[in-house]
Amino acid sequence: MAANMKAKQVSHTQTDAGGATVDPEEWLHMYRQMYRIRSFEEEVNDLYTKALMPGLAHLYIGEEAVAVGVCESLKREDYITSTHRGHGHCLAKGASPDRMFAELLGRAPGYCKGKGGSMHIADQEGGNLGANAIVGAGSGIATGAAFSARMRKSGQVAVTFFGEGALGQGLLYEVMNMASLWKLPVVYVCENNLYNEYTHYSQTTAGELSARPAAFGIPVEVVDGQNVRAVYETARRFIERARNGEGPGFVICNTYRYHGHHVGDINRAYYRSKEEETLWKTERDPLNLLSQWLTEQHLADAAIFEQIEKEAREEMRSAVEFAIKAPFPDASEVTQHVYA
Amino acid sequence: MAANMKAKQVSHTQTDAGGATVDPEEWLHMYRQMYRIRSFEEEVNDLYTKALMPGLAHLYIGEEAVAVGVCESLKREDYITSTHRGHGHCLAKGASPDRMFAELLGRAPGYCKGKGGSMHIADQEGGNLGANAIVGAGSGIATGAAFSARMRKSGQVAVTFFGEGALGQGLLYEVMNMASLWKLPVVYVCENNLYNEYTHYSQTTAGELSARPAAFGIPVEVVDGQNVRAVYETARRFIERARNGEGPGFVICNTYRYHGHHVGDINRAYYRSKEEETLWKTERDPLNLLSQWLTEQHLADAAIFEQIEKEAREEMRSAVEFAIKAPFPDASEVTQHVYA
Amino acid sequence: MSMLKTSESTAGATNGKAMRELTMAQAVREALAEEMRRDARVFIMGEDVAEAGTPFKVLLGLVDEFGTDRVIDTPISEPGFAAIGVGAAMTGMRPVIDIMFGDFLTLTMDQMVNQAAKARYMSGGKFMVPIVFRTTLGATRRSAAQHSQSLHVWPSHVPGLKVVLPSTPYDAKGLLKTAIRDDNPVVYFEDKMNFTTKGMVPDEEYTIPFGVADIKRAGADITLVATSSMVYVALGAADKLKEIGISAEVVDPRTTFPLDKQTLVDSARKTSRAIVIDEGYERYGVTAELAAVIADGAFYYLDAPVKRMGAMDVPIPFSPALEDLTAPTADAVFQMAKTLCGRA
Amino acid sequence: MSMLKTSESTAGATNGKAMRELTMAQAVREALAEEMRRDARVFIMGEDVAEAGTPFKVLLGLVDEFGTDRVIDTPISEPGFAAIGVGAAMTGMRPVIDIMFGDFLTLTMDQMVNQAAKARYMSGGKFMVPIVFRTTLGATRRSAAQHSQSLHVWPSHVPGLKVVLPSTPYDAKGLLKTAIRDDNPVVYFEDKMNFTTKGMVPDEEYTIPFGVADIKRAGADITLVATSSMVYVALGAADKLKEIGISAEVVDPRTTFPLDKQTLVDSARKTSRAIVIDEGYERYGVTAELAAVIADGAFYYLDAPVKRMGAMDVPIPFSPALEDLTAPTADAVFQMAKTLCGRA
Ligand SMILES: Cc1ncc(C[n+]2csc(CCOP(=O)(O)OP(=O)(O)O)c2C)c(N)n1
Ligand SMILES: Cc1ncc(C[n+]2csc(CCOP(=O)(O)OP(=O)(O)O)c2C)c(N)n1
Ligand SMILES: [Mg+2]
Ligand SMILES: [Mg+2]
Repeated sequence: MAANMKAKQVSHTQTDAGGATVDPEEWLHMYRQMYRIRSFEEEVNDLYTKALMPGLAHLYIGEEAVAVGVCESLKREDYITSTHRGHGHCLAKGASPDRMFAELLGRAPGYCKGKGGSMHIADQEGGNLGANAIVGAGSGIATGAAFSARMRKSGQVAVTFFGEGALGQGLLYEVMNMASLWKLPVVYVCENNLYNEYTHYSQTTAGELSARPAAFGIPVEVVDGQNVRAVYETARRFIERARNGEGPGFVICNTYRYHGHHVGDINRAYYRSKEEETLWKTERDPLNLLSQWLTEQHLADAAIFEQIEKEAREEMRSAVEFAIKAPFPDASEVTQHVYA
Repeated sequence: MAANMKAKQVSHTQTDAGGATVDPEEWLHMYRQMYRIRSFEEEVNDLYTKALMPGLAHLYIGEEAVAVGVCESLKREDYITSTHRGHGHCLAKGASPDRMFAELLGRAPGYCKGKGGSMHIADQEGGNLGANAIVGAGSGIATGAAFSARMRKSGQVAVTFFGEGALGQGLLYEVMNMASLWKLPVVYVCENNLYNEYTHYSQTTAGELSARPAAFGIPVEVVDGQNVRAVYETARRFIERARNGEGPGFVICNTYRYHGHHVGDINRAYYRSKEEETLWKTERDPLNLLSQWLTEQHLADAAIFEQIEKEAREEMRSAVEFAIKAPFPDASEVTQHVYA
Repeated sequence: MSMLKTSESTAGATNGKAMRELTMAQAVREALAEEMRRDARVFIMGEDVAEAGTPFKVLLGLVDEFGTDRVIDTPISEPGFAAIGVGAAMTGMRPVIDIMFGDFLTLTMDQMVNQAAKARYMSGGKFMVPIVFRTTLGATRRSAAQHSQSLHVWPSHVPGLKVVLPSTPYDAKGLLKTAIRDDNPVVYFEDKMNFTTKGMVPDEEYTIPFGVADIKRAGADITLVATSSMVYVALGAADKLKEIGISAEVVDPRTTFPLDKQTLVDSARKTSRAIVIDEGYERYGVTAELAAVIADGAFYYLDAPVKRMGAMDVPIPFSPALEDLTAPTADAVFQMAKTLCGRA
Repeated sequence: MSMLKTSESTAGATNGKAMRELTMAQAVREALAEEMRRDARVFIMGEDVAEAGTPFKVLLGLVDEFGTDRVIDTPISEPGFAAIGVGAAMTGMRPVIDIMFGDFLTLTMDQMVNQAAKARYMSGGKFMVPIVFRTTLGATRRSAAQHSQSLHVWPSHVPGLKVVLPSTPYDAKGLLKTAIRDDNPVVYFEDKMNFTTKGMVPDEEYTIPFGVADIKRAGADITLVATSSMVYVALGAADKLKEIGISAEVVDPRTTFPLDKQTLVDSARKTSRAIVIDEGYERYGVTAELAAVIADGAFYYLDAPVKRMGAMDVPIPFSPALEDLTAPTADAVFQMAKTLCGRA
């Protein structure tokens, strides 16, 4: 909050690349959101390393600009569907970290009462229809949510996030076809982080990525997924278009995951080089890119960023604290919620 | 055979549209093949009408130029996979009508011992890996056969026939992606007869058909599926390309089925007009188009066509005779061939 | 087989009420129409469901009343439109997803099993997935191996799903209405050989609860538990058994999940003999569960082992000469029952 | 649990032969390597199978010996590469298709069931489909509802498929070699919690025939039929039962199809009591078939009903506090066995 106020002091309205008018405070808000995700994920890694977290988790570090740039263009009642790498989407759509950590630790106050865990985290009130551990499956559910929004004339839009690996799943083409035929308010957001687990996407993906949605008559744009301003601007346009009944859109965000495929994927040399990792971290970091730009534009200074970061770290630390202290679900929970 | 000899008499080598050198006898052979398919299917319809055939069948009448134009470019050891509308493909790939009719009537000498029927007719020795009653499924099997041919360095090519309805199945995109990545010797032949059962394809297919294979880096051509010469010429090029290790191809053949979706689909007015049907039958008939062209080119005359037709009808009639007289499989067959 | 037309077994519920004779197809259509009138959230989606009314013509006319916004033709994309159904159900709609042939469940298992069946549990009770998958089972239609399977045991295995197997027009209508109103994913199987089967259906509205078996015919000497069209096979066998003085009770579970174990077990305890009959493949099929439940629950009452009669464990052959051998028949059930009752 | 390391049960076959201790993962890898050396038609296809050697690292090193032409990384397209496998198998190759998690069988059922399982029958015996689908089952890995299922009953239901559930490294190797040499489609399930389980494996080559149950421990008072990792649960229970003077026989069917009914029934006839234990969901699961087979075959010998212990009928929950409640444990089997033997 303090940072917000400082931002206000230096604020004057800016016109971004795409011509949209964005309040500088909004950019700082996005910085905060990205940093919160990073900080959240660092805590997750820490919990894993300390053997405090059951199972595994897929960290979103490096990809923060995608979730934030897209979700900032959504209303709370809009829908998203997410992936195994879903913490970032969940936070960006407005979930609170304490209940998220509780979920990751399998505790009762978790968003899903501890029954879902990292790969199934959902936040119904916030419009997050859930992470999904079946690659590509979220695209079907989001298309269905868009179909429902259209039938209910609710004005809602659905966004589905998925990795470029999901381009391998036939389901995606089936639902894109129907979304296009029926002009459904859905936006497909492909996070191209170069790898399907341990395999480079060029080994798994023939032709031009962007030609695929285009083949179904869906407009597509490729954006720098490390530049939150670019993501925001493109997503906003597609989301508006969808909301106005003009049909689906497809955004390809070029991005990178800094960590392993999951927290246990430590030795990565056999599939990607340290140099590549370092290059992305140093040259293409979404937080750095935004803070540099804001600084260059004299819209913020180091103190503001430090303040934001400090607050985020504190927030995450106390959220972890909350989760660690939270109780496990009662044994009786095991048979509940199988049926409504 | 008699007709062949006549053809020889008038023969002089022709250069077709695409520059390929085709012996006129070859065109007459294709005429014969198309006519054999038509005659076969008319017998099938007759068997159905007389309640002599168990179940239903999907007639290929009107689409003969596709199967024939493509299969004439294949060697016997090449593979095809086929569809619920598969009699034409089976005949064009060299199966004999007597064993085909026997199969359709569920008799012991049928290609599949009567166990497959119309929707599963296969001819292993002739390279027909089978009709398939799951829309789109043949595309997977053909891609696998192409993969196998490549691994075995056999020089074989696989062709998969499917209706435009199969563009709805995600499987097709999954296997096209791999075929393209791995440059497999497979050719996808889409028979666009305008209808998925009782629904016009424009209601089920977004965007440009030809953009779909193109999106996976697969060369595609759209041809007049009623013009056997055009089909032949295009298929031949794609098949050659595939055989030479240059990867998959995709041919879209615009065609039309004269009869109902299946033999029992009699009242069609609710989904397509009589005028449309008449137009195709009178203006776009593949047999007429070829015979007209051959006549114009002075490569054949009415007597030749009549002779071919008569022979074909006789062939089919005696094949039906054979099938009707053939025994049903022995009861003990029911538990055989579940396992090898 | 009188109760098939008079719904004797459900006479209690409909006693004195006005009834009409309907086919299964008509009963299904009526259930859909009534629920669509009642609840604007209900819609139908599938291949050729609108003007064509499906290849079986079961839905004929619905599009005229409800329009193409609520009776929606799809591309041939079973996984895709099943997925759209799941997403729509999670966000306030009540889809009825039409899977033309039960054999195509092979294509929709992920949507049914990993998505629809689990969304509620995985979210700790946050999401509801009120979706109905309407599909078929049953052989002997000369449709061969890929259009004749009865795969209902697969969803029956899966926590989160309910599975309905109506045998009469009365059951078909009442159970389908319940399925549509249920807040959970339901897989509803119609035997495609029974669409023209007739039976009495009340004029008045009614629903039938899940998990309540129906005694289609009362008897004392042997219990025949039968599902879907196998109810008719069992009733045919019961007729023949009566002729030789054996009184067979025919019990129709109507839903494989929830399963009315009590009624099955009670009947077997009473008669001390049981045969279970279902048109799914015998191995690891529905007959295994039904037999195991009875063998356990009626252990101390049984005079003979519980016998199972499912479809022969072969892909369904096309040739009528072979296909007819694969499904249980009234004769076969009769023979088995006779033997079980110690009458060589 | 000595026989787990010494393969006591198979001592007859390997008596006096040189043995080494291997993990399940090593045994699987060895089987694959041997068969790939032996037969150039064998290849492996799946996601991250080459350099990564799968997420479970089971295939590590194979690509070094056989190259990327025979150990092939695919896109994330389970239906697609399963289909390519089927087509390749029909045309002379012998693919081993790697489905990373058994939960993804939802995506490949059409290829397994409508294509692979039926091609031979539908063609009247013309085609062979010698393909192996290698996949996983088993919970308690904190992988939650979509990565923890044991769906092996689905293929077990389907004529045309064979289904293998190895429990020890010895069985894993011998059965996988048999699977690869089999001319039919085989679905081979490894419990992902057992990859590091050790056991003795002969130096010499061997195969294990399908349809032959293995008595993992001989006993007289009660039969525990257990599959896959449940064999260890049963052996743990047997240890405890021994302490109170109950001698339990542990029978591992090893293949659910073909199923060695005779050995199961013989054991139950001998002990007169049986519990069947399998990690699939209990409802309409493998335990139903095994219980029904025993209840029928040993009807006149049983002193108590056959009891079933499957996974709890809930989507697998993530929280360890809940997940551990869902799978059968040695304690629970012990209690059930005690009760069944009339020892309160
Ligand atoms: C249908 C399916 N197949 C395989 C997997 C195993 N798996 C989990 S994540 C993953 C890679 C996903 O890559 P991508 O879609 O690019 O997402 P990223 O992990 O890069 O964010 C795979 C293969 C799965 N979860 N679902
Ligand atoms: C997966 C699947 N879904 C639905 C069907 C039912 N069905 C059989 S043919 C057909 C229409 C096929 O249309 P198209 O592919 O264009 O082929 P055509 O009949 O026009 O030759 C449908 C929907 C099926 N057999 N398989
Ligand atoms: Mg990726
Ligand atoms: Mg068509």
